[in-house]
Amino acid sequence: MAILDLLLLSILVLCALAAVRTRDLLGAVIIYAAYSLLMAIIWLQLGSPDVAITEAALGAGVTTILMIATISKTGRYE
Amino acid sequence: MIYQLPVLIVVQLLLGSFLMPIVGRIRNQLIPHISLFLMGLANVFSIILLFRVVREGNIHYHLGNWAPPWGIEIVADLLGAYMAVIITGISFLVLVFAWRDIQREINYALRGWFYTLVLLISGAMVGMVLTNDLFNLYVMVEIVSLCGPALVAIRNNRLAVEAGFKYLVMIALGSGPILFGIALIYMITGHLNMTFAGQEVLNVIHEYPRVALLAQAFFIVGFGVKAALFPLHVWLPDAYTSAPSPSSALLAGLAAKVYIVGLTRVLFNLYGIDVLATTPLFTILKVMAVAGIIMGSIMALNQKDIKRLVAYSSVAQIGYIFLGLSLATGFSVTGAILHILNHALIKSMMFLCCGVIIYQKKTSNVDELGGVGKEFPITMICFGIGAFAMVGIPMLNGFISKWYISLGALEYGGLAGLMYLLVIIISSLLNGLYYLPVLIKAFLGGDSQKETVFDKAPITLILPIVILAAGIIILGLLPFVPLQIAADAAQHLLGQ
Amino acid sequence: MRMQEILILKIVVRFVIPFIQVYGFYVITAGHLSPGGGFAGGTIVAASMVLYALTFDASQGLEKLSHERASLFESLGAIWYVALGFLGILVGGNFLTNGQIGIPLGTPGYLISGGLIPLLSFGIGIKVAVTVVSLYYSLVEED
Amino acid sequence: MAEALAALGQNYFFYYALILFMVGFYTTLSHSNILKKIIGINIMETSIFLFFVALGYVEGGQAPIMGRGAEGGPYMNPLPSALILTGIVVSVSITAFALALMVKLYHFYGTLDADEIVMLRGERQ
Repeated sequence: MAILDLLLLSILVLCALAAVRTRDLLGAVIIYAAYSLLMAIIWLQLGSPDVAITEAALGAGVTTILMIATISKTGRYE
Repeated sequence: MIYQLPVLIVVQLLLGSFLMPIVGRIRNQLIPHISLFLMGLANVFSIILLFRVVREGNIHYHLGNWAPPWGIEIVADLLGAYMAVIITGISFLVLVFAWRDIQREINYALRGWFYTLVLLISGAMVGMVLTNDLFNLYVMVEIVSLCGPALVAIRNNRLAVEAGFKYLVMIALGSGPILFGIALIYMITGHLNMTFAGQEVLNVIHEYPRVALLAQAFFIVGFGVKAALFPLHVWLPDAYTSAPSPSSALLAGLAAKVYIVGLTRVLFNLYGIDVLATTPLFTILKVMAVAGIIMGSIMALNQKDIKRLVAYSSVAQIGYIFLGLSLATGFSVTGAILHILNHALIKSMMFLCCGVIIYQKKTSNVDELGGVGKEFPITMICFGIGAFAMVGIPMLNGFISKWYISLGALEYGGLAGLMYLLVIIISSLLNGLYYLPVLIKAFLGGDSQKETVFDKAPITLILPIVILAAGIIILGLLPFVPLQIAADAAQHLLGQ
Repeated sequence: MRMQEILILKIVVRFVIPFIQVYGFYVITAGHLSPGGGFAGGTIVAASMVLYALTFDASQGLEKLSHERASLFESLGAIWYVALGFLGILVGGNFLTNGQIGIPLGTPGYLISGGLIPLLSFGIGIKVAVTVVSLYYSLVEED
Repeated sequence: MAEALAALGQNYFFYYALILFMVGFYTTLSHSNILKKIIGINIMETSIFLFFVALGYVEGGQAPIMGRGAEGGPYMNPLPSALILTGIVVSVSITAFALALMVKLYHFYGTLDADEIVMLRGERQ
């Protein structure tokens, strides 16, 4: 399992860096949603399904919805 | 019934804040009345609680009958009950002031929310000073932190929204380290209850000295950002300047202080004074506090906006409180706890005075305030009392706490103690330097033909200011009761 | 082509929304038995309503849940929680006392168990669902 | 050295959490775009949650869910997950509030660049 964990964590860090570096804000938000989903999977691995389901609903769901709503009102590019 | 008081104060304020939108649907005009009533009730309750705690000792309250270390424990000790009285009392006066003032400063649609936020923030502040559970502390800190920017941005103009956003980002940056610190403490001790974790820290600190140190650093940075400790204060001037005056009074007078109380509790309860004295962080805290005292005063010197001037002086005064705490002698901690009360009174009063001036003159530029002392004598006399108390003129309350912090510096001893004393004296002079021009301009400047008229401001604006000014004078002449409480609380913190 | 004109999307969304909502309510009511609870379930219910507003029109969604009604429900959810907490004080215990207040504790593992906890998650679920939806509306609203 | 490597092998969650914390903190401080700042705050907070949840991890344990009838065996520590639920709620409220303020800022200043906003603010004062 350690290898899977390490792989997930590495992709997680890559996602975080990509979300931060991307110039396209919409892209950044989508990458952030992927980051949240990965985080939810990691939490499932760590034996807290409670946190995982909440993160999947909130981090990947609501935060993304609200961010995209904000982008639709403001600008898409930096 | 008295046993239930600690939780009752918090819950009734939170309940009140949730009730306000419903009340607003039924009858909008009822919102100020009901929130004033709830706040007054909370104030009465906290005074009863303080009496009870002084007479018979701490109240330990277990939420949901779950005994610690598993359940959440609320402990009403001297420091907590004392802070609860300050918080509810000043919030009550601010609400009285807000009755008329926010009609000028806040849009009609947002007025109900102001009361919701004030009730919520005071409930959370009381919860924060009473709780003995680390994670509960974090939740309360977050509620206060979220209400703060909201109280700034509620003015809904470009400056306020920008200041509120900056405030929010800084404060969110502060909450990360706090949570990290709690996680580290939980990692090494396995407890979240501060009493139990504190006992455990002493056992494990030799095993994990670096983790304990890291947690301490995280706590200082996190709470320091929120309390505007000097190099981390960058959000403060804009936030306090662009907020509506009642919000500034509440944030400067209370919110900054409860974070300091939170930090005090965490540091002193978890580590104890013996451990703290051996780590280098107290030295860093002292340096930051001294820098804040000097730099805050210097930056206040050339401010043209009266609210900005008062805001920068806050940075210096928060430095005093931190200095008193980090010297960690009996006198200095007493002085710091007393200064929390005194500065809360003075700073809220001065922001409310600024509010009256802005209400009447519609300007906050110091240069345009020539002769306001003749137009609004009561307001400006109160402002002068506040300024003199801040400088530390004897017979006013600011003097007592500065005196005690200075005594603490002497007790600390050595060359360093003398240097801290020197810093306090220099900063008092600087305080005089930036307040006096305002007062001189207000009372002697302007056109001399202007007749003296009495303040035409509504009574609800003047009354809270006069009460606070009276408090400043009374506590300056008869400081015995709060002094005794502060001394006992300090002794308890230092574990003597 | 604007999103509001896609027929397939509209029909599929109409079909999907009830399932999402049922799942949301399941997560709320089974919060004390399985992962989830008031917060996650409330969010899932809210997501279904946001989906409705996205596919059809925000104004159509606003008709169903105006800001006043939303703030009413938000307050009611929070007050429900606090009132249940007060029950503990009324029976002589502490705030949020669970066992003694007369709600049956039931057998662990079955739906009716846990005393206060399902009731509390119900209040949280309502509050969260309404709050998230009204947040969405207040963000996309033209002013 | 070998000990350090062994410790690293056991605690890799903590190290990754620290890396993510730094990424988030640095982004929030240094990036001028407001939405990126908000994403940075979120990354920072999730990293702490990861750290907290990893604290409750028990080797070979099962998820702390009580089924019908008692089951033996080690469980994960449920306390961190219970706390993190609250933490996630707080972080989402911060995000939502920051986004609402961001829309307001765009309305008032017409840009999402924090540096530009500070400049515009300075001009008006």
